[in-house]
Amino acid sequence: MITIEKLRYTYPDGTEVLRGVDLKIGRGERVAVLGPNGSGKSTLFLCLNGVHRATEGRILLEGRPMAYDKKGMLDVRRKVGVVFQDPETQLFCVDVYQEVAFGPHNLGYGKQQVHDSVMKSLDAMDVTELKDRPPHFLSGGQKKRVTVASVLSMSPQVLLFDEPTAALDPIHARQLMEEIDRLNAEGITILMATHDVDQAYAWADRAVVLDSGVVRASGTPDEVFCDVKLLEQTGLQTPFVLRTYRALLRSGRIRGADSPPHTAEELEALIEEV
Amino acid sequence: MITIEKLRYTYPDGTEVLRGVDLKIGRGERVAVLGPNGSGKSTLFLCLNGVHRATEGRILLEGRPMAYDKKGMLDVRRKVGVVFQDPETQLFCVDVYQEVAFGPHNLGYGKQQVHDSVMKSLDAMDVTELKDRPPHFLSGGQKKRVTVASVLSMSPQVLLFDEPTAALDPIHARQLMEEIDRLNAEGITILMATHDVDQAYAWADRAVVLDSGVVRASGTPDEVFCDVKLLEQTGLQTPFVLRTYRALLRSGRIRGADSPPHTAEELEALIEEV
Amino acid sequence: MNNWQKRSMKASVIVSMLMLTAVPVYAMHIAEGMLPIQWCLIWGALFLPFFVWGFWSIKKQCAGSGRVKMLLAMSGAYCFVLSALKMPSLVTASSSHPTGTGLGTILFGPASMAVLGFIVLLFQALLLAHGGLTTLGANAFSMAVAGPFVGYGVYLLAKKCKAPRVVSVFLCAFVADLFTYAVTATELALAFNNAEVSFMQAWGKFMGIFAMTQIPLAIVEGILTALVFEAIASL
Amino acid sequence: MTTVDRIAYTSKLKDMSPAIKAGLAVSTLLGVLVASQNVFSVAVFALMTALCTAGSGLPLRQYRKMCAIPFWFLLAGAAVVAVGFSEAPAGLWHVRIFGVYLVVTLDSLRRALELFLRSMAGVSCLYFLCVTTPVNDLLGLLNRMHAPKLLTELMMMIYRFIFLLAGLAGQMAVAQKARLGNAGYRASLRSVSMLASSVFVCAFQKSAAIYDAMESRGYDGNFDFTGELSRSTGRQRLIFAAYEVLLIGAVVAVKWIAG
Repeated sequence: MITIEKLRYTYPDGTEVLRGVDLKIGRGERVAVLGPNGSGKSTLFLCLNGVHRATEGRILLEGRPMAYDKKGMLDVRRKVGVVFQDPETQLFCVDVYQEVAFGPHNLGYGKQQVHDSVMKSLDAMDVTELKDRPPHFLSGGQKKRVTVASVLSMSPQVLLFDEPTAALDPIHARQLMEEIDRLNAEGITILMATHDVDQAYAWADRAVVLDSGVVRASGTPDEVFCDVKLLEQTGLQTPFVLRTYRALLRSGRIRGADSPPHTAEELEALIEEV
Repeated sequence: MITIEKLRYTYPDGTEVLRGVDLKIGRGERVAVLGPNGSGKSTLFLCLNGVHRATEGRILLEGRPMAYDKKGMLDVRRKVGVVFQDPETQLFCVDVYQEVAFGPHNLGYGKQQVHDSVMKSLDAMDVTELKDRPPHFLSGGQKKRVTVASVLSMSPQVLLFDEPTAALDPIHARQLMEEIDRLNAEGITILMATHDVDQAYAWADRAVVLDSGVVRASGTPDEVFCDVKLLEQTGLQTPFVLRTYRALLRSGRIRGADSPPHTAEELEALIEEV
Repeated sequence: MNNWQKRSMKASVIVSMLMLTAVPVYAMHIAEGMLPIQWCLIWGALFLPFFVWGFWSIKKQCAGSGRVKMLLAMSGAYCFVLSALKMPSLVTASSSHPTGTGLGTILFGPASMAVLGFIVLLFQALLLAHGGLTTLGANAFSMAVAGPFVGYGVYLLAKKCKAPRVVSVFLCAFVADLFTYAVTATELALAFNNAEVSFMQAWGKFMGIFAMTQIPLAIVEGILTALVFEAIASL
Repeated sequence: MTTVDRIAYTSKLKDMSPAIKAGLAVSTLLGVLVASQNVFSVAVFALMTALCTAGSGLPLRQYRKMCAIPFWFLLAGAAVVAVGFSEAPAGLWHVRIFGVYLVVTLDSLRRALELFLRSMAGVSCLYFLCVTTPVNDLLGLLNRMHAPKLLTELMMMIYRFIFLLAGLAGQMAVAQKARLGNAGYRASLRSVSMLASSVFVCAFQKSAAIYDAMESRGYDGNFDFTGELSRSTGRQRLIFAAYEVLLIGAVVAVKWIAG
């Protein structure tokens, strides 16, 4: 789906944030992007969406290099949607309907088509009844859902989420993660920048560790989180489930499973297994 | 230290956020305040600091009811400091030194006394070398530390933290929690609003569950997190460590400890104990 | 046409194109060092009474309420950010900037704008090197006094004539923008006339350039301000 | 905007007394205007360039980039001044448009050159102040000079809020771009107007939040400059005085020679 080759990006003020990123992402994958603040996660997302233009290297979308002309950008931004961390800076219309219609409108859809895609994505994110409210006065959880709907209405094939659950309470965080899973089940490729190793370990097909603008590791969560040296160097902690599982194995209290548990539920099942 | 009696607060626009809060907090306690968004955590903090004036009920500070005259307010704000969730809206001075000096200055300290308290709290939060920088040159982690320093410089006896680690990466979150523990060790009472049950379970002396403006539960983390019905009603999850510990006990894989483990380390130790 | 003339033609075309591209981006204000010292002093002296008036008006508004002060500061910062917004420009591929005074005037009144505009201009000089310290008086007089007062007058007049709000707001911003530049052209013409070029000729020169570049921009700023105002009012 | 600010904070002369730096910049600026002589302008430009680069540590490349914008703009401005009108062909160069001759004479060219050099010298003085002195030092200086408290207070808050709102506007512009807000002229205009109104709403929401935060630290409606300004040393004051004498002398001399 996406191939990133030797991608470099330097901000106009001279700070080089991406220093040669190489990465391949398959269609329908769930990718967790980990790394400390300032490691380049957000910048990478903006490059993938064409907002930042690669200083060096290139990005291929479905095998074709990204074109930075008008038509190419229209295509890239339709295919790749970004949900930013702070919903505050992503909402700028007078009401929720307009907000969600902004993307489709700019894609040049006809009136009926705009309406249909707006209603569909409002419905998908369960915010239809908010459609006439001004977005600035919604609660945090509602704002977040509206921002997702506003990107969804452009029917993207890839969705980039920057810390989607950071400011949400557990109930809303869980709801949002369920929506994300549902979108993924419909075939949308998901990239998610996160600080939460437990979440990444439980959720992702693939974990990518970014550090100082380069990819330090990319593989299944099992591969990445078993690399003790890597975790130490990048300041990541071992996910809780994995850590406990290992302690149980070491002390011989359980037998090893075919694949290590990834969620609390799986660990619990393993413990209670006869 | 703090006694809250039947506290009610209604915003000028008519929404009643606190509907009779009763709570007692002892000197030097570490209190985790849990509850979904909109349950009244932030409003409670603003009442404790005197920014919002109780509509009904009262707050006693060291046994004396809060006075809302000028002298009383200055006293309350010296004793109780708030660190808000978004450092961006808490920083408004042209540089870090003035930011941290703002509180002591308002307390009417003399020039030398202002200087001393500023330097002391800059040092305590390890941000002395940033003192001439304007806030827009700071990183997220630095901003957070500066906001803590700016409250610390008023030598408060109680510190209220609203989601202190929400926007921080794991390394900075850990550092901040260490600083908070150090302040607590020096005798400062800490209240922390958080969504993270694992953190609350591991850290707090007392967990308070707020829901729709009333205190649903207040007790040791063991008491609160064992109340399955409460957790269900308020949408809180069982902390990871507790859940795994229980599964291990149920299946007879470990013997019960005197007190259940609260952190991953404690659980690991328990598992590896002979 | 001989060779020399052809070359001069080419040169003049290049020079005027240079002016067309450089002027709208940077001509918001008179640059540092452009005005002779006597004109710096004169415009400074003319601005001063408006500044004092605005200052007292602000002081009265702020009395006893920190919140009002905070709102005024936020408004000043907003005017700065608005004036630094890249505005899609009709004339060339380059973008240009609104003056932001039209919106500020309707929201906060022309008297407060004299003070807020002055602070915004000072920060533009210090942070963006737009305008300058010695030309602060002249720039403040055109952007923070002349534009806002005339724009506000037009706004009141349009309201009195029962014009729809969109139209009054548009006219206010449009006129405030244009009048700012008309006064700037006057300030330049007063400083740069001599035996060879009379005041009227100099004025014609500067106005000619501003008219070419600024009328379309003033229209865009008017539309923009009307859209923004409608959006704010609908909340 | 952030760039100039950042340069000032990394200047080698940052810790020099802001009074001395501001005095130096403003007095030289006035000298340039009063003298209004090419030799003097060029000399000042050279001096300020040296102070900005070698003195303050700004790389020459970056200084050149900073000077490029005013250079072209002032060149264009000078060109406008250089052009006069005539009914008949005259001067060094002329062109006929709509029945009048646009002419450039030796005199007008001389005036244009004088204006250009004077302005570039003025800009270099302003740059010296900008790249060596952070804004908060200048605000502190205004405060020490007993500027009205309300004014300095407003300026301090405005300075902070400019960066707050500019950050907000910047993030919002990126979010709009990500949803194709810049596809076409009409979409761009619509986007900018939405951005402007959203920043407005956010500004007011934020100002309420900031006020709460200020109150929680005991704000009672008055806020003072509490920072410390670098004081000048005796040696610096001596050098400054000598420079001022030299400056006045040079202005008088240049005026006298020019008659």
